[in-house]
Amino acid sequence: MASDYNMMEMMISVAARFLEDGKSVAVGTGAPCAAAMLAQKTHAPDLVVIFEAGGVAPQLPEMPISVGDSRTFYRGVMAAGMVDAMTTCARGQVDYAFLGGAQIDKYGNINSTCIGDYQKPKVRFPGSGGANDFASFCWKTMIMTVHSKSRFVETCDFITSPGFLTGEGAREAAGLPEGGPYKIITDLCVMGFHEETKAMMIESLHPGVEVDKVRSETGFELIVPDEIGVTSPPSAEELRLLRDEVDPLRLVIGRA
Amino acid sequence: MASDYNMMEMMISVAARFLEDGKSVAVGTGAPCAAAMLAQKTHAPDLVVIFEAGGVAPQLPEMPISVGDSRTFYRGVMAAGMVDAMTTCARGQVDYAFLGGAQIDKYGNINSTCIGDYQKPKVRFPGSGGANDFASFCWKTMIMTVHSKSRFVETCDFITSPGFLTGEGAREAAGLPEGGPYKIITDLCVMGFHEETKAMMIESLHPGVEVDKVRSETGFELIVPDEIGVTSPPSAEELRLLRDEVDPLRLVIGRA
Amino acid sequence: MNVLDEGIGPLFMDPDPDKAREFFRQKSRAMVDKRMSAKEAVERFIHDGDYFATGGFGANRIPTAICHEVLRQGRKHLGYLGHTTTHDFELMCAGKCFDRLDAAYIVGLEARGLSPNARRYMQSGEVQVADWSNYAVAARLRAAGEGVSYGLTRSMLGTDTFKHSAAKVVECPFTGKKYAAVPAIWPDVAAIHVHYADMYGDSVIRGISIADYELARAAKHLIITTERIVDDSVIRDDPTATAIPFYLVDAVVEVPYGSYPGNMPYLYFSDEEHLAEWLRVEKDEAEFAKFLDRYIYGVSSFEEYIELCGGQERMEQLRKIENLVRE
Amino acid sequence: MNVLDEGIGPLFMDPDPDKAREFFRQKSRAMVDKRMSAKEAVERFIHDGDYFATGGFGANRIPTAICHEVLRQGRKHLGYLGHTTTHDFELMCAGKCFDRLDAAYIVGLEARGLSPNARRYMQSGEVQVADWSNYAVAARLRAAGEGVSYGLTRSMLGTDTFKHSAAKVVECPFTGKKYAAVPAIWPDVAAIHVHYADMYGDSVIRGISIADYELARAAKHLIITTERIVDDSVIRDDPTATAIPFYLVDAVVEVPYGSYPGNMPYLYFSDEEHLAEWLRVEKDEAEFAKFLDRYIYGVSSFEEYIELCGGQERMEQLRKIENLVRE
Repeated sequence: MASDYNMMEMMISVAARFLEDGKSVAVGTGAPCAAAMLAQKTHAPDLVVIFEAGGVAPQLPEMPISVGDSRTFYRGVMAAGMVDAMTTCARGQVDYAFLGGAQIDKYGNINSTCIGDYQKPKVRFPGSGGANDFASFCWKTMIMTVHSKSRFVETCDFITSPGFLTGEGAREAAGLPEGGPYKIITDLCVMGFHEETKAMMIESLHPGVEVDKVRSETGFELIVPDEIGVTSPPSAEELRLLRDEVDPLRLVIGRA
Repeated sequence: MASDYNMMEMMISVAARFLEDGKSVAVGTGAPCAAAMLAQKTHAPDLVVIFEAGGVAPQLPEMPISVGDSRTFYRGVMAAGMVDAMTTCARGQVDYAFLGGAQIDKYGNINSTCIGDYQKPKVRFPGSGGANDFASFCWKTMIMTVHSKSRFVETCDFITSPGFLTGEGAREAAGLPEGGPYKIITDLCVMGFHEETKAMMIESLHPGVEVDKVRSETGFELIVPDEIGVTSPPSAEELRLLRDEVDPLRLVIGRA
Repeated sequence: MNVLDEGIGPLFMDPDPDKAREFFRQKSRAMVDKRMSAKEAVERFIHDGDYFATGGFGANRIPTAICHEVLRQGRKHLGYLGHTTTHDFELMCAGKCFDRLDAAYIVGLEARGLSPNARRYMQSGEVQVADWSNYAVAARLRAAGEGVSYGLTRSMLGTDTFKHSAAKVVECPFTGKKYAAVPAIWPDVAAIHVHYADMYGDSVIRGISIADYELARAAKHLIITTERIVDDSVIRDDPTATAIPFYLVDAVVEVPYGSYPGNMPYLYFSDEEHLAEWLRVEKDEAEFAKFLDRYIYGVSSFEEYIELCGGQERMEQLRKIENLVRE
Repeated sequence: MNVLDEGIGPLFMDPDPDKAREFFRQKSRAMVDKRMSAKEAVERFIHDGDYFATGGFGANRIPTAICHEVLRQGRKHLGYLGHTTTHDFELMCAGKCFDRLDAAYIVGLEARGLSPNARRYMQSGEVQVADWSNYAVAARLRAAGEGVSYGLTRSMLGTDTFKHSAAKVVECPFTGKKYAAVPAIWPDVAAIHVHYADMYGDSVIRGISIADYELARAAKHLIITTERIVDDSVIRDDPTATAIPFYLVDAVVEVPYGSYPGNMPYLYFSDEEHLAEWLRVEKDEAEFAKFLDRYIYGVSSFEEYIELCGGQERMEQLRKIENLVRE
């Protein structure tokens, strides 16, 4: 087991392991893309990568800067368009998607739109982009983020993309298809969602992290099961692949 | 004035004259296609020809056999698909369309589906194909047909494609966009529709044809204005173009 | 939902998008070798009672080899999508393969005339039918591919085509305009013929796509027949050209001249003599039965059919006609 | 029509398909020479108060030259479609050109960070905003291109994105499923950058089309900027490749490097240094004003801008980056 990994490497390695072979994933730039690439190079060679602007199954020569740049369909099997990418999600053929945001609540709802008053916001963020669509359509959505109280909030200022909304039964009531948040991977732990209440719960703590640390960095009551595992850190092979093949320029993983 | 024309040449020449330059027309195989080609070679070089299967503005090397064969996009500016062709009509960018059918009533409604009981018809025809769509979406639809009592009927056994339905205001009430039948060109006469009632009326009689002949070949009461013109027969130039350039194999116009 | 009017036509397929999603959830996205024979593709993916659809436009870029196999393997009680169908429809009627039909264009062969046998079958009362317009069917397929349960069109309104469809009239919540809401349709299986594909199913169509883009995305199972199979590097060299990605595809069948006797743009024109022969022999049921025995039931593969129809020499003639080579 | 819920966001454009049809009825379909300069195209087709949209995806295949002209010609009070916008949005904010905005992706430059000036503008309260998802906007454009007044999506449901949109929740007449009905949008004018086009406007895009297929069919007026103008025989040699036909197009502007500083697939990569410079200078309003004077207001054409940014030498570097030529 390598000990000289950084938290970005940890998060990417953990995320990669959740991506099953023969499935498909809608990715953005950066860490999600790295996770998908790492999965392909380890246990999931048949993982299909789809970009929202239309790129399908590229042989990525390097990290894209944009989900619509030419890398996203470099030697891909198809360079389609946004409608094709999004409807592929809508009809149930995309298994995973990665999302990000400024705020996340305990049901996995995400704010990437604004802080403060909507019409004259204190801070304006990009808005949904394709995130709301992925969160609505894909079977399992994941988030990789740093763990802090300002990010994990009791109530989002604005729900840009749906998690489980208000919990059990709420997606169905709103008319959303089956799906929803699957895993939240932070620099402290891996979290999932309670099968019934759909509230966020700790699944494993990263090596050396205490439950209290997670609690203190979370703005709402987290479900803490009696038994919590320890997240397996990146293996030597995962690190090698990440550093040598996935992100040799260290644009995403930085320097360990 | 040439006198050695046949009725197909007459009908095609008349139809061609109704197609304005700088406009667009959705055509089928045969006579409509010949009319469009003739118009392009006479007064309407900028007439855009669109086929329902997706061909746009081909340089037709010969008459297509099918509205989806390779001639329909031969050196065209775009080989698209049916959705593109039909939505171009739906959003109002196709001016004319030609239709055909086994029965036509006085409001220009057309039957190309069946005679007799629907579930076990006496005669089954192809059905709508794209005709209902053209009749619904295009601004002005035209029909070229032989004139007979069995074809021009009081009531269609089945209304496949809409004319003016039950007359004034009926298209609007049904939810159809503005549009509807424009001209009916037969081997006896040219007919239009009354501005208010939307019922079929004679506009001009072909040379040598009497009103009574038209009446006797029409299964409903036709509006006959006091003044009826005489249809101009094909000019020598129209005949030359039709025979030498549009349809040199005489597949559509036959032998005069 | 206020429904202002509704057709009385039968609705053969469930337009529930969540059931379709559940199906697509299970469908593999693995990039594996999907090459097989037409025989195997039909054995594996077309079953009695399935709802079947064919790509192309009548006698242009149609999956003839799959239709022949459906007849040879004696498939019955299919549902069938009669969308811009001509020779493919003629084939399905020849085998009396279907008893449920969504009809938009059937029994005709465009400028060539009407199929006597298809008319007999359709006039027999044996087939349960709903009528639609061509665009309405395309909109149904498109809705399915979009993962929604209905699409909208302003065509069909006010006509018997609407009345005998399974569409419903709804009102726009913004403008009050009326639309025919047409139910999404996810065919159980479709066959589409393409110019080239790789062994995973990534497929390229040259020329008009007709409604095959939509059909490929709506069909639960998809059989691709292709003029030739290419290395996937050919696909990856020009991903802009790909019309159908591998994850939609279940079977890839290499069938040179696979649209024969139909037209394949850029490669060969339709065999008008053979198509005329079909229409001629269909007039007499006994003669037609012998004809079918000779050309379809009595051969074991599409290659044999091509040989019976003149083989390479005839194909070369059709290539010249297609490419306007005057002799 | 039963409306189950509706967003409170402003609806900037009339979704009446018959008004759009009336416009398109009048629009010429003549195949005429539409070549003109960016200056002329903006003078003729983009007016104060118009609703404007840009193609591409943020800093990929964007019509930069048209955006610069909009700033130089001082267009104000535009409506703007903030769909997958990044550098184009940054430009529109730099000129404070719009005061009505449909936002799906704005103020950000993806992995590059957020635009300080765009954020200032959006936080000023001067802009009336509705929020949407990317697909919802694509569905709005697609509906417009289909000649219908709304489209359907199951995204946005249950969220504040829906609440601050102008969408409405409707029920499927077949299944009872809920959908966000999104109003069709026909922008007054759009600009799209393409790889090549003929002088009539027939245009080819290589690589992903993003939502430009839909935008081209929705826009009332369409300005094409193109890397190069080709003879129409090039188009007619391969009509399968055409994404945008001439009858949709009002102006054809030849602009080599027209997506700079954005990426143009196969031709040149984005100029990350220049884009970073934008983000840096935007932090200080005075410095940003000087920067804009230097690069946009102080030049008379896009060609001058390219020269200021390093001209042919820099373009050659970006070509090598795009094509993975390692030095």
